[in-house]
Amino acid sequence: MSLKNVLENWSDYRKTHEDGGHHDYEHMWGMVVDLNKCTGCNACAVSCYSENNLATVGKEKMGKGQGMHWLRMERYWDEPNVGGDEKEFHERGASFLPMMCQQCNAATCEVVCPVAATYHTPDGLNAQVYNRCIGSRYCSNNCPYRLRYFNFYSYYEDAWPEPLNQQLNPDLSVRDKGVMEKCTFCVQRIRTAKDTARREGREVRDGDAVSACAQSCPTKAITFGDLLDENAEVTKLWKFHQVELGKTKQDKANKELRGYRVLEGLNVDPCIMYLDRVREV
Amino acid sequence: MQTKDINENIAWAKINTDVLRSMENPRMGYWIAVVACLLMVSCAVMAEIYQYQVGMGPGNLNWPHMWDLYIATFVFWIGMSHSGTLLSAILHIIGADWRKPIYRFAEAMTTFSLMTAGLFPIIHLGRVWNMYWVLPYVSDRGIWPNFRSPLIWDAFAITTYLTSSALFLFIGMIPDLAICRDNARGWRQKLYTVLSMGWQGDDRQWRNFRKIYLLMACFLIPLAVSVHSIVSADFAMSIMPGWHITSFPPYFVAGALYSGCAAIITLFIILRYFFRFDEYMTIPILEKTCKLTFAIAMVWSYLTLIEFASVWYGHDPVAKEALVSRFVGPYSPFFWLMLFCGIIVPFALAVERFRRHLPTMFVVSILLNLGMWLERWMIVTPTLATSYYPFAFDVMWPSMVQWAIVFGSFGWFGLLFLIFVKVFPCVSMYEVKEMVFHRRQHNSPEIAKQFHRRASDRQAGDEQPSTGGA
Amino acid sequence: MSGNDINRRDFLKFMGLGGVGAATLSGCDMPTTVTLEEGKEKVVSYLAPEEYVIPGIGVWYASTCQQCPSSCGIHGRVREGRVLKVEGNPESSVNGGGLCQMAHAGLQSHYNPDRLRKPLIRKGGTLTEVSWKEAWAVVEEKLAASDSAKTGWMTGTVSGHQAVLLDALQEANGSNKHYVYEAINNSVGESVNKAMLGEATPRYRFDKAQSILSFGADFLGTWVSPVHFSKEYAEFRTGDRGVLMVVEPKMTLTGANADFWVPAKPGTEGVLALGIANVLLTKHQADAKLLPASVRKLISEYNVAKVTEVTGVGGDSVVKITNHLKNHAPSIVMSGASAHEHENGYFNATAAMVLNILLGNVGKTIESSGAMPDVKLASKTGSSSAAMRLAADADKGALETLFITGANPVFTVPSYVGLVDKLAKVPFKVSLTSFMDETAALSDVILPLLSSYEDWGTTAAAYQPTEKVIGIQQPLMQPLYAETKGFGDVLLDLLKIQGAEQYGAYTDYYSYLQNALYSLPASVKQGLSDADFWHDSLKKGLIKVGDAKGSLSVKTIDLTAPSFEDNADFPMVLAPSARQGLWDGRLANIPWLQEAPDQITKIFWDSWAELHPSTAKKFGVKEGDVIQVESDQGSIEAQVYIYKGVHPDVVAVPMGQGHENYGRYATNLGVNPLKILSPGTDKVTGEIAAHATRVRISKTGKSSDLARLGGSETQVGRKLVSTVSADVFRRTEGGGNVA
Amino acid sequence: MFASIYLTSRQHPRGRSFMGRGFAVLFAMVFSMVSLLGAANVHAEVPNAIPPIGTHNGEDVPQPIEFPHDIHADVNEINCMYCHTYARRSKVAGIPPTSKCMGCHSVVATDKPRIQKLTEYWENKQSPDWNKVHDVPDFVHFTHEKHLKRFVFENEGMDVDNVSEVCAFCHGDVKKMTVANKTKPLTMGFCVRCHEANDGPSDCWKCHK
Repeated sequence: MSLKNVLENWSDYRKTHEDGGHHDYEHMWGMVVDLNKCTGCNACAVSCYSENNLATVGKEKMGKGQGMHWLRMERYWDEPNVGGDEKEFHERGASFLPMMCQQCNAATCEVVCPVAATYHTPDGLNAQVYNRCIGSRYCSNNCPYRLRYFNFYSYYEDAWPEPLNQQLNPDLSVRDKGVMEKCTFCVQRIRTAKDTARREGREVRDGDAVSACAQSCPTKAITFGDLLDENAEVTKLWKFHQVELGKTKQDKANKELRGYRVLEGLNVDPCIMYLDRVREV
Repeated sequence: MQTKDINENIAWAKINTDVLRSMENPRMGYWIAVVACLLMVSCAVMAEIYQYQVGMGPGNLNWPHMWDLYIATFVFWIGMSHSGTLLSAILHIIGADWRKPIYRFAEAMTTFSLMTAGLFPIIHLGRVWNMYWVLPYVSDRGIWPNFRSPLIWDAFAITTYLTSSALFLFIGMIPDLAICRDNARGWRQKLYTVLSMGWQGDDRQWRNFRKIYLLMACFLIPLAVSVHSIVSADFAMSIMPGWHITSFPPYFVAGALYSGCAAIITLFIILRYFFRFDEYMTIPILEKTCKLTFAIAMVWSYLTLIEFASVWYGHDPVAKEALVSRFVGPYSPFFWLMLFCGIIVPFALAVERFRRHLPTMFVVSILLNLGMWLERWMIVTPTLATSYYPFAFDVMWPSMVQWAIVFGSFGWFGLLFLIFVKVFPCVSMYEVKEMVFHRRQHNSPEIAKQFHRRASDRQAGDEQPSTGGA
Repeated sequence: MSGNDINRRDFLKFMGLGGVGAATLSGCDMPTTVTLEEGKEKVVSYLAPEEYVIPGIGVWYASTCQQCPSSCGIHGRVREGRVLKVEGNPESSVNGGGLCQMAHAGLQSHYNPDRLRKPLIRKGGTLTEVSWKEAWAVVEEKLAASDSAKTGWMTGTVSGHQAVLLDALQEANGSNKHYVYEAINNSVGESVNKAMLGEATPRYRFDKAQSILSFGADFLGTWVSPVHFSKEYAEFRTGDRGVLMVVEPKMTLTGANADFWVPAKPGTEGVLALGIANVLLTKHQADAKLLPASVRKLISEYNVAKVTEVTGVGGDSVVKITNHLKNHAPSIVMSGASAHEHENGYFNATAAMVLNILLGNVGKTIESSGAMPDVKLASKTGSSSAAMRLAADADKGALETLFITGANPVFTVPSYVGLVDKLAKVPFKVSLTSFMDETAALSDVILPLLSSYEDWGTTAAAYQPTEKVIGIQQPLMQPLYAETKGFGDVLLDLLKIQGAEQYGAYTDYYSYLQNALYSLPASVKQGLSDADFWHDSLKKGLIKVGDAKGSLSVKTIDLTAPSFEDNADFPMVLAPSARQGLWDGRLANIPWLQEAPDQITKIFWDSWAELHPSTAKKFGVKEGDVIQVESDQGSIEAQVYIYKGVHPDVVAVPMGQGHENYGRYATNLGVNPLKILSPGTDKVTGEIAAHATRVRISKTGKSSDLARLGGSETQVGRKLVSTVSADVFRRTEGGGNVA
Repeated sequence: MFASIYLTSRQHPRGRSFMGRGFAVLFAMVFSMVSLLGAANVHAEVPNAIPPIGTHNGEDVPQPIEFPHDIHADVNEINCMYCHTYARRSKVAGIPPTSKCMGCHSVVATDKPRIQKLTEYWENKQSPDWNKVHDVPDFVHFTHEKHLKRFVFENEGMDVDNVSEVCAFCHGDVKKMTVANKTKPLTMGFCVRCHEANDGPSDCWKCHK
């Protein structure tokens, strides 16, 4: 963020909290996670590990809460708006929730970074520039979803003993100690998609860029796409479920539609819409 | 029972000799203290080197506990720094002259605690070697820090406060440095010659001196208040329950003055005991300080309760949760201890018998500061332990690495202070003389009359009640 | 892709890490190392690349996953000669674009630092590294000396042309000793299906079904073809959403997704099935004529009261399940490991199938899946009884030579079988494997195989309902280690030793395979020339071999009333649950899978014991306490995880951990429940009754925090996962009005 | 320093007009600095482009074969992209495959020692291990393709034969070298200034990964 940038886009920075972020974006990458389809099988998480050079930190450090799980498959035993917790068994199974960076339009992490290592790209992505990060860790403190992970050690030293390191993805860097990192919506894939499109002299089409989690999901519970692209599957889903960006509370014509955004009321304006889990009750 | 702030019959020469004596030939106790401090510091240094090599992991920092003791202690030291400004600037402006014998070391405390506090944001960085990136320096990359981040405001605020308070300390010392110069030999003389900047104590110098001193005082007061408000912004500007609280700026400022005063009492007693400053750091002055502390303590307690109340009646479920978890959660023992030290203990200050009993006051003041340190910790950690996101709930206890560095910071502060008391007069001689003089003229009208006449007309050669030189 | 082998190999030329493909440090470290010094990094140039190979641009190649027997199609992203990522092959009818975590982790099997790089032979008791030549010389010599008729092969699931070659080899040996062993199998189910419907793996029409009742068939996790069923499950749940009911002792991934999950006393699933049948007949006027009188009689004995008494499942639950089955017809009833692996496992599976018959699902939601046109290529699915047979044969000296590949019986076979001692009686044992494991450690020669990303091969998935395909397994990169060889190549060499002259012509397995595909029937080749067909197959990663659709009809039904006895000193039952991730333990050496938390408990890098709160209360243990689980065969210790997803009489300990010799990531981690299984096999099929072991638990006094991901197990009132009723869903998104 | 940074992009020939007398001194200073930085050799051949400014004197990098760029690119006027053929299609320019070298050198200058060395490599079916000269840190995403598009293929009035001038922006005058060595800093500042001057993207994630 150059000074010029701040001054010129100051109104934008202020606006973020009112309208749904900047709509003069080139793209607005967004996602839909259908909790009715999600089986909690964890394929997305491992896919993320292999795509994004995530280090495995081992039992002890993982137990200490120093792991690097960008996409974490959460599991809850209670069902707040259905009840039945007093039953003898978990009769309706578990509630799974894949949680990756919500790419908020009014991201709380961005404002507090002292060196602007995290900022919003013209693609509507919440970027993290690793080599600019000085590790004040304020962003992670200020993320209501706790979706930012810190390199507490030089994990790369032990995580990829020869020849495991040959699997590392050259399209993004390997992070060293003292750097904050998080889900990037597989920005390297988006970049590739845009380059290819440019090479072929066309616009980026829906499906050109697919995040690793979305691509590997066995039930196709995750849909990834450009929310500014009218014909994109993801846009249709948002429309269908009458969920809009830039709102702290969705006023739906049909109250029964499933779409919702996690902790939407905080006005961070996340770009991931979740669809209610469904059970026979 | 001593009732006067100071004995006005005390000879000015004696004042000089007493104070200067305190600066000379350190005794055994002094060296022991120095060694102790050095040891503490070396602990911290080793810990920091380890951390620098390995990363932030060994401190037990984790997800979601990204901040812990470092930031808490940082806030603590910043708070400590406010006392000096309070005594030297605020009391100076409202003309409470009992401050005069004790403001000097209070001010030194300000500078040194700032120098300690400043270390912590650096220590807590994941990549210390890039810390200069927070400064808006011109680079050919054309990139700048993020001016929206409270951490940047911190950087500015603290550096400003440090420079100005150091300057204030120095300016206030000039006349005394002149005295030292006149009485010192060897390297000391050279040093003081340079530092006293050719102070002769003549009329012009005194006038300018008064002007600038007043000016600095006026400048420092809003600065001090703003600094801790900005520090509070680190928390208040975030959206975390238990941090995002409107009343934080005043709350922090009150807390700062509180811990500062407590620290003054501690040092007051120490100095009085070791340097035999009984005639200058008198019980009545201690009592006044205690009363002041008590008043601030009450303000702070009130703000604390207000904070709880506003959260409780605010009906934000998450914030409420965070509050409740402070009372009953895993960290609750420390929280209750904090409340005890911060709200109950100060009532000892309201009892005259305690106020006049040095050992008691010593313990009390330590307890108060413990409370204030805990307060900072209890702001930082419980919030991170339970905030918006259940999946990230976690209880974390800091490791030796963190403790060592926190521990060492006290050694560092102590070291600086020990050096100070041997190199500079920790009691302001000329102001004590002033104070004595004022008391005298207050008591005997003829002196007053004589003084007033003298003050009104300006004839060269008139003998001025010289405070400098002597 | 060019068929020219030389070019291809060169294309796969591996580019050094220093090259354009560098993914080394992001300078995010000490300032000194950020500065770049010219000439410090090497950049390797190609010798003679193909036109479209461009450094810096990844290319996707199709292959087939070998991580578990269900053989999904994969695409591997290759850049600078290194495979970096795998994704599902959308063309594959098995997984259709999706993949499970185990498949993704195939990368770490391939690049695993503990892979064997050179052959080992036993010299004076210890295994020592030698060159392939040397090792092979030993093999040849031993084979020459031994009676080829006494040559045995123990493999995991094999299919495709490897299977063909293996059969040919055994034929040449004049031996029929081929033990196909899988610890996680559906063997009981298969034999029941075969007996009752005439087809081992019929097709389950999730898309047609409106409700599914599963007796421990973890089809989303470990049953038959998880990714395929996940795909189907998604369809099943969309539109007019189907109802999923699961009956199992411990909550599996499938159970975690159930609308109604209820545990029955282990082993009594069959009785519950009959109970449901009973209700169907009495309350819902199900067509009784579908069942023979004997069965009807047996069913009539199991009224709700009795069922409740035997199974411990409340009458209301029985009725609830029945209603769902009835109201959401058509339905599917499945049964899996936790129901099969009992002494009356066959009965349980049969009872489940009886329900299908009674509900008229056969032919409606359970169809014939046809058969491979070329039976020789079809998959040989594994069973645990194979291991018992091996043990027996080894014991009575029927084996002189034993080749072991794709299986680790020493780890997965219960210790009461005494496999180790019995294998010791086999004079010459050869392990073909990529990793040192418990079994390999016992063998005399270890021949390191190529990883599945370096090897050629074809596979035919055991369960491929919609269309029969041969999955092509082609190298995604050049072999990492020179002293390793492909499975097919080894088979060919062995055949040459046996002097099977028709194989002498082939220089290597690659050429054999090419030839074999050329010689496929013209109908399969769709009139393409050999070369084009070859390239086309490699491009797609699979060959559609057409489909011989059959039809299902109910053959015999034989049910015999089971009997259950309690055991006072071993009051509880051990459930050695399979978990998707480590599988049967073969994937325990993959850091990603170790670090990926278990789906249900969220525990990583460890074993644990699951208890129901009431049980925990009874024994006074709390989460994290270490308990001892003791059977008559021994005992294991594990930390307790307490939740309401397990039967009060059951203690569930997952398989996969507890390796003694399986590389740096798996060794000495957790415990292996299979070790303490007590004797017992299914009466009919002889499958190991793994879920029938009776145990008692006791506190050890030790306790520590569970290595578990996540703080709170509940949402503490935040709206994170909100649940709506299926009726609402059907209103809004059912009946075709989907986004 | 400040001045040189914030005026370099402006004091380019095309931006000269506003240089009032007030700027004279400053300009002189800046210009001297700039010329020190080696901006003297402005490449006029490339239209609509302001070449980046800055020099670096890299040490000579030993190579298995001392490849003479001057003979190929200068004397024989072979287009850079003939050998570095990936440049226009990929992020990396790539080192030509040995087969390409042999394409000519199986007949051309076969008697020269360097060629014989090359032939040796070719016959042992291996390619030389070249040492990397121009390298950017691994957290940087630089693509040759895009830069060539901007300055060559999608550049109004640009003659592809002059592509070497564009290469020279960052690789220096390789034409005049035998074995290439680094003559441009390739630091972030170097990139940023050029991006500002030629309105390249300023988004961090365009170049950082």
